[in-house]
Amino acid sequence: MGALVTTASAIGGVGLVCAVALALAARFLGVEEDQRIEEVVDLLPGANCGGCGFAGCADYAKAMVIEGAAINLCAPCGAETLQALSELLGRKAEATEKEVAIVLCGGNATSAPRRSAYNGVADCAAAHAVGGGDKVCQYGCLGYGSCARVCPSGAIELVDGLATVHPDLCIGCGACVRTCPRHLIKMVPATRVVHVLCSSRAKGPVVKKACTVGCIGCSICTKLAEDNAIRMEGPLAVVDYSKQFDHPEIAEKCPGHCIVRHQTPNTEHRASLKEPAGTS
Amino acid sequence: MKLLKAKHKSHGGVHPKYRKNLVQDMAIEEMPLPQLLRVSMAQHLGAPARPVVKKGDTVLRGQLIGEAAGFISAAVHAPTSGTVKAVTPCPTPAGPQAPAIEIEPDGEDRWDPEVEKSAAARDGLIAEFQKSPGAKKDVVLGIIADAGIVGMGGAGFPTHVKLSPPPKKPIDTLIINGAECEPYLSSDNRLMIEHAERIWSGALLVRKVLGAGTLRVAIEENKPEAIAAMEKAAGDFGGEADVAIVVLKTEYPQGAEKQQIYAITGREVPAGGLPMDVGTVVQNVGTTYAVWDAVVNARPLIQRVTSLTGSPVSTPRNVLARVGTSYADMLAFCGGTAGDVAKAISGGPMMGLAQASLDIPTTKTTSGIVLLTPAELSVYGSTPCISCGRCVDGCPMNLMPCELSQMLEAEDYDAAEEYNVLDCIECGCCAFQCPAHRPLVQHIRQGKARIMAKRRAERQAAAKDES
Amino acid sequence: MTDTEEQLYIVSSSPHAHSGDSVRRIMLDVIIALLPACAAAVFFFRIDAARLIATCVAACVATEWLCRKAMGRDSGITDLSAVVTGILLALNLPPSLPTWMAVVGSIVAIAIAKQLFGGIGYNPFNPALVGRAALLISFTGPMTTWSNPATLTAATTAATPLRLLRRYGVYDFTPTMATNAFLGNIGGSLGEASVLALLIGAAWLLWRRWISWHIPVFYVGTVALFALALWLIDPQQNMPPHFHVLTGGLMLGALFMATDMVTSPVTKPGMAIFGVGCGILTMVIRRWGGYPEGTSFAILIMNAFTPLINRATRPRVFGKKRSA
Amino acid sequence: MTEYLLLVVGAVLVNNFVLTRFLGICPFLGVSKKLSTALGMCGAVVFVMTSASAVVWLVEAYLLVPLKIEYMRTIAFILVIASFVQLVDIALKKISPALHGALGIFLPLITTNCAVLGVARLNVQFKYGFGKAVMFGFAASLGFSLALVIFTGLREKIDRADPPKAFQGVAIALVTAGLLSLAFMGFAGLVK
Repeated sequence: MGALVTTASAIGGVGLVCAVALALAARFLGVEEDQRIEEVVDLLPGANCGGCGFAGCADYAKAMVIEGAAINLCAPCGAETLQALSELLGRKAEATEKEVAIVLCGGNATSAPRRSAYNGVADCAAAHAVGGGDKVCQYGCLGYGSCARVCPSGAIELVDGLATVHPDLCIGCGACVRTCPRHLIKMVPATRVVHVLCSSRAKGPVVKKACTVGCIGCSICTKLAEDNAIRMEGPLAVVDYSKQFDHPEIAEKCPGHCIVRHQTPNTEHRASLKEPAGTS
Repeated sequence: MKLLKAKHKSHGGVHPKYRKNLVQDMAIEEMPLPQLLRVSMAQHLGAPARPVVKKGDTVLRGQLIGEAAGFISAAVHAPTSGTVKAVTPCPTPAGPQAPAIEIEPDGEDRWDPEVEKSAAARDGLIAEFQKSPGAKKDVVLGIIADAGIVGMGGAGFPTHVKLSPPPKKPIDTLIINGAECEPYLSSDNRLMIEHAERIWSGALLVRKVLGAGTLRVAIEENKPEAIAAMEKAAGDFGGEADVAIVVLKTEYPQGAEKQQIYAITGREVPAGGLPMDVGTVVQNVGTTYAVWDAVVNARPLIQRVTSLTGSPVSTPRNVLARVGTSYADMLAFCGGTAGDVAKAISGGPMMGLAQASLDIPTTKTTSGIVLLTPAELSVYGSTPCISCGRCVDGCPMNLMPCELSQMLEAEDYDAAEEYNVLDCIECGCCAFQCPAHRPLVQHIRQGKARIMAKRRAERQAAAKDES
Repeated sequence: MTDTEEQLYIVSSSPHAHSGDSVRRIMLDVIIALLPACAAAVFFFRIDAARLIATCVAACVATEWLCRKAMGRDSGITDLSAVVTGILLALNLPPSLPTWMAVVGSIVAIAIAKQLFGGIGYNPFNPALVGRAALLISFTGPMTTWSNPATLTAATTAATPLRLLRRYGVYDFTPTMATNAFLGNIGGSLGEASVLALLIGAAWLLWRRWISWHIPVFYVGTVALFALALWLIDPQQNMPPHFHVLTGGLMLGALFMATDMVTSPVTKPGMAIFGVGCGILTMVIRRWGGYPEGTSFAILIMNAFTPLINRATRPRVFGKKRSA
Repeated sequence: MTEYLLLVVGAVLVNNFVLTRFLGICPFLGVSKKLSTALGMCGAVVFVMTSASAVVWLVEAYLLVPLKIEYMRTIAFILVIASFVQLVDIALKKISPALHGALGIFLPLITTNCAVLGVARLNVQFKYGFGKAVMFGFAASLGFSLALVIFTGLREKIDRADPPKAFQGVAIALVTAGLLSLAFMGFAGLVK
């Protein structure tokens, strides 16, 4: 019994001394920190995609808590996360419409020929910087997959030398949009069904030489689309994505074969994140 | 005339196969006018020129067809008389398309009367300029600007800008660069052999404009004929003080601005700085010739000497052709090809730009067109770096290309910036030697582009924050 | 121009010229440079030398091929680097070593020290040295049993000069012994023996510019100075400097192992530091350590420092102030 | 003097805490990605190990031994070490928040770091006096620092390497640590 008391009091004493020392240290050296930052970090998806405009999720969390940044900037976050953020921070925000990336080019290895044999770093920006790219078309997808490499959710696949987004995997962060040296990728509302898959600003005859599925600027589609939902920007037909529209025959009527019409719009958010890199 | 040896030796450098023998003894030949000329508006660094003619206009040789669009820009003139067929985008040697004016020559090659009129008044002007350089300096600079003269060594920096350093940066040394260290090319060499006197006159004019004391002409020792010609011609300018030819050791890149300044003066251009920061201006011999032609004969820059060479070329030649002649037409003038062509390079093999096609017009900066056979090719691979250190030994800027390339492969831009990637002059000494055939220069170029883009974005963000 | 793929011009970033050097050419040169040492080894140790060299080369190449195959990558054996590793490993082995041990060493060298990291260029440590160190630690007995050169007596076991030193303390290193050590007429590992053959080979590499003089000179110089200092302090306790320079694996290490480009610094000042470090460590281990020979461990330890040395000896960039 | 020198050489080179005793592997792998962070970690470990050796020695000599409760050693040691680490944690947060952020989870992990506990227990095992105990703690932490700095340099090279998939990341780092360990075996016998 005596031994037990000795032991307990000795260890307890050591503990007490340590505790007092720590308490003093905390008192004089302590730094205040808002606990909510960590809670917010836990709510965010942790993909660190940078789509919100901040350097990763932790940075955005800090900005939300301390600087009062808007809480609806995270594209990969679903409605529940937004709700949770709203409750935690006591601020309200409208959920933004879900957007997915789309590559506005249809020129794959068969339809859009190459003009030279590129030898060098397999990266779109690099290939583009060497003599303006190795495709005849000066605007089309080079197919070296830079967008696929930056996609945090593995939603972009190279299909026959053409970058193709799987809309159901896309988390809407926009990393690919920022990467594409030819600015072919656009974030569009997931509910849109009609797309002009061409970004060439060249005139019709030039496009025809460069690609079998390019927009030749005939403007037939602009007449089919009501409410100016497709308009001509120079020689290129451009979809106005602020408008919801559909036309059952629009794809067949395009003589350039560059308009696609998806039968089932993608509204479901089935994000399957790749394992985030760099966690211990 | 004294022949000086270079006093200093900058780090690194390589000795590629020069193969100058293909064209160095071929006299400059003027090429007949082609069927069509496409004159690009983007032949220089800076803003492309603004077209001032439209489809259907008739133009005369030497007439202004594109005006400078800003301070760092250059005027463009009609290379011959004829009709404007179109103003349309056209590929440039660097790749991206730029507006170009297509001219169908009428075959008469009539000079713009304005040119002939002002040429008549030039003798008087030059005499006045010699008497009081200060007063007439701006007039001469204006002539150089109006003639659309740009650096003809490759970069195409507008010459009038280069010759107008801010008053805070006095220039004491002018170096005329006749090193032509790029393998294969011989256009500057021929120009010095055939027009030494004109180059000297041009150089003396430029020196007067700059108010510099020292004038050096730098020539690599593998061009003895050019050295002899320049030396002989210098005799005519006996009275000039502090003028000399510097004979450089044959080594690539002796023609690179910073390395040449160091070799001759021992001054190091500070990182991120310009030659004028050390009181020096370097001017290519071709540009110097163009200055002479513009000031003395009132002729704008509408033609240049281009070495068309390489083993697949039937008859390699030094061609004097109008700006806007297509590469294909030039090749036809040289008898076409004999053998397979695997690569077509605009410029020399070390820093030139590979072309996807020969259907592309020449510019003021096309110093050479080099064709390579499949056997002469070196193919880049992505094999790992074996740390042999040859690139470190060879780098004239004293960088570590092997480290930089691996950092950039791993997209570690901050580390690359810390390792001074932005100081790279892209001379290619590293990739030339790399036994693993790594695309070192391309990695570095990409990295530089990314870092510059990031800096621009940061500057913009900072500007937005302030407003 | 037609549109067929074959006739498209090749487009790449500059430069478009190349010196023509290749990794394979480097390896070929190293093999050529090692031939005199191999010949000397076969001359002095006869069939044992041939057996070990053949075994190691074959095992290294086979391991390399198998590893590349297992990893689903291009076969790397055409760059000849496995052959180099094999020869170097063999030169680091005592002539009487059983064949199977040589095979184990080769497997460790190629599979663990090299291919696990992704193959040539990625390995932080010299593969041949890792193979040797692993064998030395695992099979200390056979790795330190030396047979005399066939040119000497028929005695089956002998002691290397460094072993003698360890066992009996300082002895008189006569000029005859020094000459024998220089020519290779002594006991030791295959490649430790003939300093002359190693120098001839290294001269080839120097002439081909694949190694620079910095590492060997600073390495051997440091060993000589260190040994000289010790010898001057107390000649009774220490051997003279030329003993340390001529015996053991120092020359093989300094000329061929420490100069391995993948695992040594790329800058000249870095190479000097690397050489000095190797020299100090070699002498510390020889003089005070548990192993009679410190060359391989010294080089392995300095291999680990190589990235730090590279970082610390970054050259001053043209146009930048020294302090920046 | 020679005695202390041998102690240091022994703890830094021959029986390096990380490479020979295999203690403190966790921060060794975790904080070896950037040199600046690694150096910060070295500083923290040197401080904690040296001062913990001293305090723990006092606890052992003046508390546990007199009270004959040596069996409580581990608990008492951990208590003291944990408090020390917490102290460093608080101080670091105040002095250098950037370093604090970079060290992250590994700072609190020193608490349960076997290297710190190991040095305390070895001090008892070797029956070192106070001076030697502190010296040993200091030398051991220097050994840790040496290994960590070397490894950080190597890590840069390995991170750019291209190992087979199964060996990417920590696996290849451990292989490298093993090879480094192999190299350090060359120091065996320096101190008998």
